[in-house]
Amino acid sequence: NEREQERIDLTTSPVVKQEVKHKSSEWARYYPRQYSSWKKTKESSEIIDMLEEKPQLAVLWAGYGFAKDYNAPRGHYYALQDNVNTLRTGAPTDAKTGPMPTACWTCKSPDVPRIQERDGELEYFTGKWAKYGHEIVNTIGCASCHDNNTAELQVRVPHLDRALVAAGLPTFEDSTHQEKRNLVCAQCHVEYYFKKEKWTDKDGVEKVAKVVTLPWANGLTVEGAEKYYNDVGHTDFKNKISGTPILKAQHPGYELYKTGIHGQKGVSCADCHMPYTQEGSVKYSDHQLQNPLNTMDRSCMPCHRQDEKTLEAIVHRKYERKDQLHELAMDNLAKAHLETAKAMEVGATDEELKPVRDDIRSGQWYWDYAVASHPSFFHAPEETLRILAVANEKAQNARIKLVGVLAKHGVMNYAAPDFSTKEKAQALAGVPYEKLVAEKEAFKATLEKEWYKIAEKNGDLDKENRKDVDLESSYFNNRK
Amino acid sequence: NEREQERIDLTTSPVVKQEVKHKSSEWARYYPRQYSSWKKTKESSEIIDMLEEKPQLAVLWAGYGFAKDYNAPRGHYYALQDNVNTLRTGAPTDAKTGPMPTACWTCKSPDVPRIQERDGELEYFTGKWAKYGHEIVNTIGCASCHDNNTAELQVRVPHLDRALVAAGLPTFEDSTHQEKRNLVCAQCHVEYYFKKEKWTDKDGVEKVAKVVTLPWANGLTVEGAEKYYNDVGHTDFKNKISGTPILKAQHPGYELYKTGIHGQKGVSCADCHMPYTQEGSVKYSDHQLQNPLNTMDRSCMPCHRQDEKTLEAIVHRKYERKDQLHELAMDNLAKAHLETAKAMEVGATDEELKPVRDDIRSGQWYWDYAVASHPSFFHAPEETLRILAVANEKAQNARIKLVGVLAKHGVMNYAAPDFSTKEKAQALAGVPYEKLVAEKEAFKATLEKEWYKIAEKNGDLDKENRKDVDLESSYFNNRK
Amino acid sequence: MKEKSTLKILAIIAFIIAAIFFVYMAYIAKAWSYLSKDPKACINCHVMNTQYATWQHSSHARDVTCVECHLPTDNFFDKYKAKAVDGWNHTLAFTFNTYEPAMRISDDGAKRVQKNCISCHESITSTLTSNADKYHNFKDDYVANGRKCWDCHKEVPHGKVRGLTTTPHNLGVKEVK
Ligand code: HEC
Ligand code: HEC
Ligand code: HEC
Ligand code: HEC
Ligand code: HEC
Ligand code: HEC
Ligand code: HEC
Ligand code: HEC
Ligand code: HEC
Ligand code: HEC
Ligand code: HEC
Ligand code: HEC
Ligand code: HEC
Ligand code: HEC
Ligand SMILES: [Ca+2]
Ligand SMILES: [Ca+2]
Repeated sequence: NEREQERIDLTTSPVVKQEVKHKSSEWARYYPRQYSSWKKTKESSEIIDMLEEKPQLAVLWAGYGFAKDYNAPRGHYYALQDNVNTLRTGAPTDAKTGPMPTACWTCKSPDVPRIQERDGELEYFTGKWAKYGHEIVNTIGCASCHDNNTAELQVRVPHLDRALVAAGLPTFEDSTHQEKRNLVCAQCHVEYYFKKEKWTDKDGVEKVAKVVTLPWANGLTVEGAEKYYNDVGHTDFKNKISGTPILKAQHPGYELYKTGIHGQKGVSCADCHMPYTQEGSVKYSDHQLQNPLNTMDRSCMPCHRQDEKTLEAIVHRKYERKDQLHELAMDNLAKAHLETAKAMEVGATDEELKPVRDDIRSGQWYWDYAVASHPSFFHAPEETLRILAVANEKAQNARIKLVGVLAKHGVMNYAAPDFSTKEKAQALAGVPYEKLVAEKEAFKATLEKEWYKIAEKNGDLDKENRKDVDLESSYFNNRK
Repeated sequence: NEREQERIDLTTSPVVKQEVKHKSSEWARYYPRQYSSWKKTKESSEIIDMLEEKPQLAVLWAGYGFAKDYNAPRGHYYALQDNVNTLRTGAPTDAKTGPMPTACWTCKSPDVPRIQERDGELEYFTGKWAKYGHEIVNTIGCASCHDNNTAELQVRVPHLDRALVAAGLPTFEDSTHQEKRNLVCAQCHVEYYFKKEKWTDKDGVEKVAKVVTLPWANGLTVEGAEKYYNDVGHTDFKNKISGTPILKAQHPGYELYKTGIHGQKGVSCADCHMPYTQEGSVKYSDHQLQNPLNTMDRSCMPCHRQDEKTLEAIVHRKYERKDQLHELAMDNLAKAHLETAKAMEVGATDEELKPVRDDIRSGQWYWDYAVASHPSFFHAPEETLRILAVANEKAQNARIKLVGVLAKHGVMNYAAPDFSTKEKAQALAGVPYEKLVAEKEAFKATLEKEWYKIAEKNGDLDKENRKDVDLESSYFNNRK
Repeated sequence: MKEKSTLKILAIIAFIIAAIFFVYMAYIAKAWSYLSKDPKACINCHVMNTQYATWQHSSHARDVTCVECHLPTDNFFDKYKAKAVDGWNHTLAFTFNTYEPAMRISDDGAKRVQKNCISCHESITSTLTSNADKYHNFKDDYVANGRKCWDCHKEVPHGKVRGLTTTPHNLGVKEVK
């Protein structure tokens, strides 16, 4: 009968027959519920400018892209556009300009696996991001997490399996179903760096690829990753204020979650962020990935039968604790950078400053690791607090040494300059903000527009899913 | 029939008819199960000398009793004897000597409420502890937590209700039954100080009582209690090494537990530490208060259906996190004391050192609050980590200032002396260890012996429950 | 071949001994209650009070009995085989006091319950079961790749606090005769 047919349709995975699988709208007719809930990630559109919230950041990241522009994450709907818009990716004028490498697209689009498969992974990872501007045009979608044909969960990028193997963990294929419900997220919500790899293309040209790599060989901990980077001699940038060689941590969301109680007890990302939802007699995974505090009745209540307000208050208290230690560590790190600058000014040598910079480098790594995945205060409250405390210890050790160095050079009672607003902090960091915005606007008026035109012509652009996608950023607030 | 009679006996509270209710053995015939399990607190007899475990402690407490002798808690069976034996209580030679006040008995014996009721609370709190040596001779027992007649849960000492009222909380009487299962513990497992109160006895003599008081007027938090003490101008002692006026925190077990997840969710002390137990078809509270990890099947498994090893590993990880921050804060505080001593030596004034000492005082308060109730790492892991991190921040702030002060007085690169063993640390703290032990042994051979003789004659001594009670301490290990 | 028939004989002997024991202990422990569908039959053993009390206060108390979750419902033979096996195990445990205060369901028991959850809540679980089917794991295939319904529905139907001695209000249960 009809109902039964509906049930069968709903519960067996049709083979997705369309050709352009990177366009999520093509999946809609097979999986209407998942599609329409996925589209709702659009609702989370608010930009929270972290450099306004925590101006210290610009000091910590002086000399690096993050000091220019850095926001809290919003819905997957905006992932691609935010990558294009952020001042970090600069204002390319052709396929070869732009400060950033192609690797930056990796976690923003299902066009990436398509291109990797077509051009080869190393070719994909070679060159500037503008190279693929006209081809990578669809935001995170079905093909990012699902097999193109069977719709089974699938990791579409090879960097995750390589990291799992390095860490001695089962690959995606060998993992349990429940772990797969984490691992599709761990394609992206992980700490990474770009490993330089020399290679020779089929025409014999020597090239250098910058390959997304996860530092997991010594385990998925803050200590393990630090050791990894120190062993391979990696540094992301030199802080412009203090001359310290810095490691940048990016969203080790999966790694920290694993240390938390939910991770320990096998509750998966999808359990909270994609709670089952009932529509009529069908239960399906809600694909509107968002803050689960918006969906507590489905995300928390099946496991915790309790009134939502109480539970929310408990979560909020976790945030407050984290924030207190977050501010302490960040403030002391910022001061340590500025005090080092003073020491340099009055003649301290690199040799004198070596122990200081070692402390700052390590302290900033710990701090960043703890906070870069914003929700770690909930995913792993204890580990987050521990790491922040150690970060602060290191920052303070640097500052103790700095008083001595400064005294030796005749400076007593030095107080670091004020960095209490985004403007002040960016000035200290030497960020030419207005210039960056102007260049970006020029790029958006020209090259970016061309990209979408080409993509549309090639049939790669999912127009339906670009609606209202470009209305907000930290620097244009008057477009709507 | 017999079984039915047993059931009735068990479910109705008989009126306890004996006269000497402070002797727990007298309760045995009414409540044999509770009694025999209570007696088993004797099994936890191991002495863990904390000054050996963490030698830094002697530096932190230089000039205060705790630098002489301080152990981890053991079974209630030993509570009274440990109070008599600790080097902290010195070696009185008559009713008027001995460094400690009567208040020290308060949490060690059911003789205390008896005497408070007989002599009046203020009289009880007046004088030296030796005053009651011959009357307070029974360890924590039935009458500490139960009404003498009905055996209902009862708070027998007035200081708790006064504190609850000050904090704006319901009194014991007005509390829920579940909360009462915490509050009987909160008679003792709380932070306290001795408030000086002038009073006039019935003969018109002016006296000063030292009354056990809980600093709860600003809430049950580390911040609230610090404010309370600073407002009333309280200081427990001046650190002998650094001259810092210090606050001592003692086991805020109840306060911290309240901030933890179990406290938040209404799981009570008795749920874990006195799990219901079955004998035949009779159910009663296990009165062998101990580490619940020894009784996980009854203490944890009813709520957490999981294998015990895994759960224990999770608990252990909490301990490791705490211990890491514990060591950091303690080390830096110890160094701050010793660096201050150096500064004093080279001529720094009290005025120069004021900000340093303010930091040390506050830092040490935070640190002590977090660790003084040993199990806070489990009862309230997040709050414990937060407080330890703030403690360390303050210690490090003191040390930053100290480098400056020392430099001003011409000292560069000062490194504090070694305090890595109990002996070294006690030497720095000026503790005349051998002398203290010798005096104590003399006291134990004379006055203490007399006390029990008198008590026995008066019929107050529960001889059965003094068996093997005096076999261990941190300083006599050759008695058995 | 020879081994096989020895085994067979041994099995038969074992069965006879078991049967005698079974009758004896079944008598001691009123194990015939397993033949009934009435939940009160389970609390012939007070050690089942906890589960009774929690179930009684759950959403499933109105329509769903113990055996509807705990025994195979698909065919007559499985059902009575399970009853016999359980009856035997529980009787043994009860008689010899080998159970622990926080009893836990056996793997086999969990397998059956899960089957029953799914069969009652068929349509609503179809997405889950089909998701699970995709990652069919032959090592642990009975409960949807290790995932049990009550991993999420933690309190269905026996509540959060469940120990022989810990569950509130389970003392009076015995009176429900
Ligand atoms: C292909 C890469 C990728 C994958 C796979 C991925 N994410 Fe994301 N996720 C991102 C990016 C990039 C953002 C930030 C988007 C932005 O701010 O523009 C983000 C944002 C989010 C947010 C913030 C949403 C909001 O409304 O604030 C949540 C929650 C989230 N992801 C959860 C998950 C979960 C859970 C999974 C797996 C089921 C997952 N993500 C898989 C890349 C990914
Ligand atoms: C391994 C996956 C991965 C790689 C590689 C990656 N990102 Fe992201 N990106 C994410 C995730 C996950 C988020 C959501 C972050 C969060 O929780 O804050 C994100 C968020 C963003 C955002 C939105 C929030 C913000 O920071 O303003 C921008 C813009 C962004 N990434 C740009 C980049 C650029 C530029 C690069 C290359 C330098 C890059 N990404 C490389 C995974 C990645
Ligand atoms: C960020 C990762 C991610 C993206 C993007 C994503 N899915 Fe899913 N999807 C999942 C996860 C995780 C599950 C749960 C699978 C399971 O438990 O077997 C799931 C489940 C499904 C299922 C199985 C039925 C169900 O609801 O549990 C279908 C069908 C599906 N997704 C279709 C889609 C379609 C169509 C899109 C694009 C519109 C999409 N998915 C985008 C991660 C994703
Ligand atoms: C037990 C439930 C739970 C699990 C499991 C869980 N999360 Fe979360 N997640 C939350 C909650 C709650 C928040 C919101 C915290 C807040 O900001 O108040 C959150 C926030 C986030 C955010 C930031 C959203 C924002 O708006 O800032 C991202 C990204 C995220 N989670 C990704 C993940 C990933 C990836 C995993 C698995 C590795 C995961 N989560 C596992 C509950 C969970
Ligand atoms: C699939 C089950 C599941 C889901 C969904 C879930 N939890 Fe949990 N939660 C657990 C388990 C298991 C524990 C550990 C305690 C235990 O074993 O009973 C836990 C513990 C907790 C704790 C106490 C530990 C701590 O960190 O303080 C809080 C608070 C909590 N969860 C909040 C939430 C919130 C908020 C959500 C929804 C966003 C949520 N949980 C979703 C299973 C779940
Ligand atoms: C009359 C005061 C008093 C009361 C009431 C009291 N305690 Fe204690 N407790 C102590 C003292 C004193 C010690 C340390 C004894 C020693 O080390 O000699 C102690 C030790 C302990 C120990 C350590 C035992 C071991 O084996 O290591 C635990 C656990 C404990 N108490 C729990 C509780 C709980 C739970 C309650 C309430 C149900 C409670 N206490 C009520 C004073 C008290
Ligand atoms: C408000 C109740 C209270 C008061 C007042 C009190 N104690 Fe205690 N005492 C306790 C508790 C509770 C413990 C268990 C401590 C723990 O968890 O470490 C304890 C433990 C002890 C121990 C055994 C562990 C150790 O420290 O070696 C000694 C000895 C002791 N107290 C002596 C004293 C002395 C001396 C005084 C007076 C200065 C005193 N107590 C005042 C409650 C109190
Ligand atoms: C450290 C505090 C403490 C001490 C000492 C103590 N009890 Fe209890 N007792 C409790 C608590 C808490 C309960 C649980 C009461 C409840 O839930 O109603 C309890 C319960 C009882 C009950 C009620 C039945 C039960 O088992 O739950 C009896 C009877 C009893 N105790 C007798 C005694 C006797 C006899 C002694 C001395 C040998 C004693 N108690 C010592 C705290 C204590
Ligand atoms: C959820 C269970 C739980 C609750 C509720 C709980 N405790 Fe504990 N408690 C423990 C565990 C587990 C330990 C052992 C931690 C360790 O040292 O490994 C412990 C340790 C202790 C110790 C130290 C014992 C030792 O041997 O060092 C004392 C004292 C104590 N608890 C008192 C209390 C008091 C007083 C309360 C209520 C205010 C309370 N506990 C509430 C589980 C609990
Ligand atoms: C009466 C019920 C009860 C008892 C007894 C109990 N717990 Fe819990 N436990 C809870 C609740 C409720 C939570 C919060 C999560 C939730 O709401 O499901 C929790 C959370 C936890 C967590 C996760 C939070 C964290 O701090 O990491 C751990 C671990 C835990 N309990 C261990 C224990 C241990 C060990 C024992 C025994 C010593 C114990 N519990 C006894 C009810 C209990
Ligand atoms: C003869 C007394 C007795 C009766 C009658 C009884 N039980 Fe039990 N049951 C026990 C004992 C004892 C255990 C503990 C077994 C163990 O832990 O090894 C138990 C354990 C269980 C378990 C968990 C262990 C497993 O096998 O999965 C379930 C489920 C169970 N019983 C269900 C029932 C149901 C349903 C009934 C009524 C139809 C019932 N019982 C009647 C004594 C009994
Ligand atoms: C709606 C289905 C359902 C009903 C009805 C039901 N049970 Fe259960 N039972 C379960 C599930 C599910 C578990 C496994 C719980 C777990 O592992 O956390 C269980 C576990 C048990 C256990 C093992 C111990 C434990 O608490 O985990 C016993 C015993 C038991 N049930 C007895 C009974 C009795 C007796 C009844 C009737 C009074 C009953 N059950 C009714 C689903 C049910
Ligand atoms: C014999 C049929 C039957 C079995 C077996 C059964 N259920 Fe149910 N279930 C029902 C019925 C009927 C209701 C509606 C009860 C009501 O709302 O009064 C229900 C309601 C529910 C609900 C919603 C109410 C609530 O308590 O949250 C959940 C969730 C649920 N069942 C889960 C389960 C799980 C999990 C199992 C297996 C452990 C199970 N059911 C086994 C018939 C069954
Ligand atoms: C990953 C977590 C998870 C698992 C596993 C799970 N469920 Fe659910 N279930 C949910 C959520 C979330 C809802 C609520 C959906 C809603 O309200 O839209 C739900 C709803 C239900 C309902 C409807 C409840 C109501 O209030 O009407 C039933 C019945 C149910 N589930 C039964 C089951 C059964 C049977 C299983 C095992 C096959 C199962 N569930 C496994 C998360 C889960
Ligand atoms: Ca990085
Ligand atoms: Ca104090």
